[in-house]
Amino acid sequence: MIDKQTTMAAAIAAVPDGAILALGGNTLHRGPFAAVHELVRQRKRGLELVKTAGAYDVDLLCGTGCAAAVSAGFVGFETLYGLAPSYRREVEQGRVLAKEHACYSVIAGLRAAIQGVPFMPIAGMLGSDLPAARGFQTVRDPYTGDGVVVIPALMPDVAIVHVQEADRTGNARIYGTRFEDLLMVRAARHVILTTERLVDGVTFEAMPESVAISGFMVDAVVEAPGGAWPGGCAGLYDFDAEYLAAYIAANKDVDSFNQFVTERILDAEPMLAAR
Amino acid sequence: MIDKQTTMAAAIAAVPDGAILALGGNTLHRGPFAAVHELVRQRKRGLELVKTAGAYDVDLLCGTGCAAAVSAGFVGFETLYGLAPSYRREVEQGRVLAKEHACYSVIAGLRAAIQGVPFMPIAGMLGSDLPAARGFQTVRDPYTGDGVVVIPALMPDVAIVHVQEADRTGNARIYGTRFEDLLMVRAARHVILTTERLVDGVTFEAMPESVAISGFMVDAVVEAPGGAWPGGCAGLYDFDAEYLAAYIAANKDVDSFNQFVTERILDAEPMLAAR
Amino acid sequence: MTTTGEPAPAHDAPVMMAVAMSRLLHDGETVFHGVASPLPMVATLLAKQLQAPGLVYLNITGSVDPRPERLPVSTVDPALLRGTRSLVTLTDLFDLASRGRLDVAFLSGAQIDQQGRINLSVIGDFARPKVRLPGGAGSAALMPSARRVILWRTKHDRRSFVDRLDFVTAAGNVDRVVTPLCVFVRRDGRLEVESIHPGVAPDHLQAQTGFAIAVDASTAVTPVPTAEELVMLALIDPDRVIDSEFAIG
Amino acid sequence: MTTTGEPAPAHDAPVMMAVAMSRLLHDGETVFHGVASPLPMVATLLAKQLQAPGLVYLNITGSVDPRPERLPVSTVDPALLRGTRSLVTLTDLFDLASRGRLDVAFLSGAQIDQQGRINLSVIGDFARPKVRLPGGAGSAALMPSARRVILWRTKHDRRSFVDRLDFVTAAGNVDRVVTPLCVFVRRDGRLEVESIHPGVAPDHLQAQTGFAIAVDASTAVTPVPTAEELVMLALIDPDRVIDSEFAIG
Repeated sequence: MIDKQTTMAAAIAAVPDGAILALGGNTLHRGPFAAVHELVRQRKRGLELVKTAGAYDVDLLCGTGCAAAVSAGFVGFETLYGLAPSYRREVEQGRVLAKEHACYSVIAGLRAAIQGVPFMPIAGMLGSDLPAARGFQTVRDPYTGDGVVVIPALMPDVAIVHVQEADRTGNARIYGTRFEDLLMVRAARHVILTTERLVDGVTFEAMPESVAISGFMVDAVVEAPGGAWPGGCAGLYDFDAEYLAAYIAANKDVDSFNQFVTERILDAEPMLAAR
Repeated sequence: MIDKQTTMAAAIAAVPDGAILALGGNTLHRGPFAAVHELVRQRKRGLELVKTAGAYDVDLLCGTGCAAAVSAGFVGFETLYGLAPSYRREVEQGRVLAKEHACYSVIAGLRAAIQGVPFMPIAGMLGSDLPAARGFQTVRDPYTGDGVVVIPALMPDVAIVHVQEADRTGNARIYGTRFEDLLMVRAARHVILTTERLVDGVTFEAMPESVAISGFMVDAVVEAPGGAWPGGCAGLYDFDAEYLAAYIAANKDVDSFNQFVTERILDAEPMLAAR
Repeated sequence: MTTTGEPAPAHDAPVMMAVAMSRLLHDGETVFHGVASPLPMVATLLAKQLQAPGLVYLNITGSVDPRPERLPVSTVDPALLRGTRSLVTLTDLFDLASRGRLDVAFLSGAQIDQQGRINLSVIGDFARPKVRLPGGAGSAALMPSARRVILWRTKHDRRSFVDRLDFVTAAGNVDRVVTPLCVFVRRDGRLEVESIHPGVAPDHLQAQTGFAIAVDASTAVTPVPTAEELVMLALIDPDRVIDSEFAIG
Repeated sequence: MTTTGEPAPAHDAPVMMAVAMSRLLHDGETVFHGVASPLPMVATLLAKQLQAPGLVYLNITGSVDPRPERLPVSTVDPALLRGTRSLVTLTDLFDLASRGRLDVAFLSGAQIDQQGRINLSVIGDFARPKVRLPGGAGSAALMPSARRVILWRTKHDRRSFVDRLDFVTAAGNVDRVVTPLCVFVRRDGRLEVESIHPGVAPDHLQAQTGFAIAVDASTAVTPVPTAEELVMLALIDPDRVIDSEFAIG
């Protein structure tokens, strides 16, 4: 088994400009936000983000010019802080393309990629303008003659997933909700894990049933305690309400946003949330 | 949460003649064989069995006239005892229809049922006579124009799955390999769990990540220690080589087969393998 | 903030909505809510304590029948895992709906039309919007596949209840729509006022609604929250997390 | 039964086949076998101890790089779970192959033709067979999608290596075929003898093969198992589980 441990900088350097990039977690929960900060530091450009429901990660990558497109079902800060300000602005001004999905259609596209097929049929979607707006096609079922919407395969070039526990070969435990992380790990060409703690893989042998991610599907492992901050990480820490409120407030204009990014991300020590 | 515990007899009485019946486990491992014995006792007729790789279960249900069709990728006793004698005989004599699958096409059909779509595209299958022999159709991908084989949805009326540990509401742990059991539980209209031991569901709250089956997807729970016998059950007991050799030997003619079934299944105390 | 056990004033919209939504749930149903859904979270927990103990409560965290110790403002929060005995995934929940086994989905819309269709995508043009909204999350998939969809919207005005949607994010099996002013029921494909909340004037309701509705003094009035409902609600949501839905746009 | 460390006699077909199959595996490859596969199990474990320590060993139990304490005769046996640090499902393994990430699949056939296609379905007519065979298991899906397929067959006779299959269960990316008599390599879509096992007469090989092959005294001879291979093989499979494949039809 191969040791895949590396630094955050080295792992993120492997994300090419223009990559289709899947981000694990959901809204403010167990997202790979330390890795997102490193993407900002490395000034990635042209990324197409893939997520079912994004928040700070998608918003920040839009606001800092890293993202060119967003394939997601939802981008916002829930009832906490409302709309995602940078995402909204960049889309409205035409600098970011909103490839709106239905969450389930993100899942369907990932499933097609996982299964090596060009498309995935999906239930629902009837009556929605999304298929027409997004160019989702309908196929006739050869068995019943019925029409069914099909979603094209969505194969991320890179997936970044943050977990609570991993070994150096990429076997990983996720505590709490797994979101779409296991789909992303399977669908992507290249998989980066960031982990709260590194553990000896021997400890997984006692209960492999509890290991969510198989190391052979993983390409790089980064030890990143606090790696979901300023989001939360189940069992370890909540999202950082103060920071997020400041982030939202800083979005009031470009100068304050840039100042916030410079001070709190670019010039900051990679922040490790206390827990 | 509803108490779904019942007796084996009552649980199996809910399997109608003619049902499409999915059986968990694989070859001689963690199959719901006590439930299969009860199907034989209740003289079910016209069952269509669904399994990726079957052995004793499929063979016995064919030999006793319970099964009318078998949708499976493989039916045999591996290198232990070779071909499945009753399955082979009943198919060759036209009393059982072999709806041969490619294992993965069973999975594809179950996936379509799970996802509420009429068909599932499947990679591979090129060059095989199976699609023509089984009537699997090809659909043109509207995005690339390529053809792809699609498998029709395969929705079992009933799935029976044997687990090591379950609570009365159907939450269950599986130790070791899960085979296609989780697909069957989701795809089937009615789900019967048999379990080596009943446990208090409160104990699952400490680590819900380790619970493979969610109770709300389950309709009946039967306590059945030794319920995989004469097959094996990971962590608890191996398959019963003596019994299986005797079973194979009894298949040499109809009389000895009928005698074996009468003595060792119909007239036997429902056998509980010692461990 | 209300206190335990007192009848809610007619204008306590969060309480009125939570109770009205809760009453729409039946025992034994499987019920799902997604992100940004404090009211459905509270309504479902309330129904489970009252008329629907056998309801199966599902949410985007993948917990099943959790018993949260504190209620989170984010409805994706791991606080919603407490007490669950198994975990499913969001994928499982969409699949469940797709194969016709999800009884109720709670969904919302920035705009809702008389057919009960919703827009959560854009104000203006889809490709170059005036306002980019968060997106419909699971609604385009769930609205046609869940057996019953209950919509809720904490604003009831002519910008929310519109004659024409800027974009149809989702359409489907809408059963009821709960607002701070009334409960709509969908009959023959169109929303009708089923009951008007106590203290709301029929004229006001009509004026706030962007499509024609039949409402007058004879319209049924939503029963006020009972003492039992209020006591239980205060136990479930002592910090009034439901108010967070009224704090923002 | 052979003993540790001695060179295998030319007629020790199980050992010759296990070693020949093992040599076809490269370091870093992902390798899968399914049910009824003692020889691939042993060959893969052997390769991992010798030239391919970084090989990823996958099998139908869903274990990854297990270190079994005893080798089971059934290759679905939980004995193959020991030492695994994660579990995947058979579904995962098919998916892996389907998206082009499975390097090697071991498959077999009751009949094999010169194109390397296999029949595991029927002798006679598909609908009303003379002999109903067990079925191709995963082969129809894996043969076209795994990057390399290694076939093995413990009988080398004209009923196994046929001019015409009764039914094409699967066809695809066959790279090598290992038998008790030789190793075939597929070039330009046709099987050719790559090497003949030591002690096997070219005439015998031709006579046992139902399609035309080029084989004569100049044909390469499969290198005999090395002492290292034999020692390691005896450590891995002290009970000669590989012999079980030769015990039955």
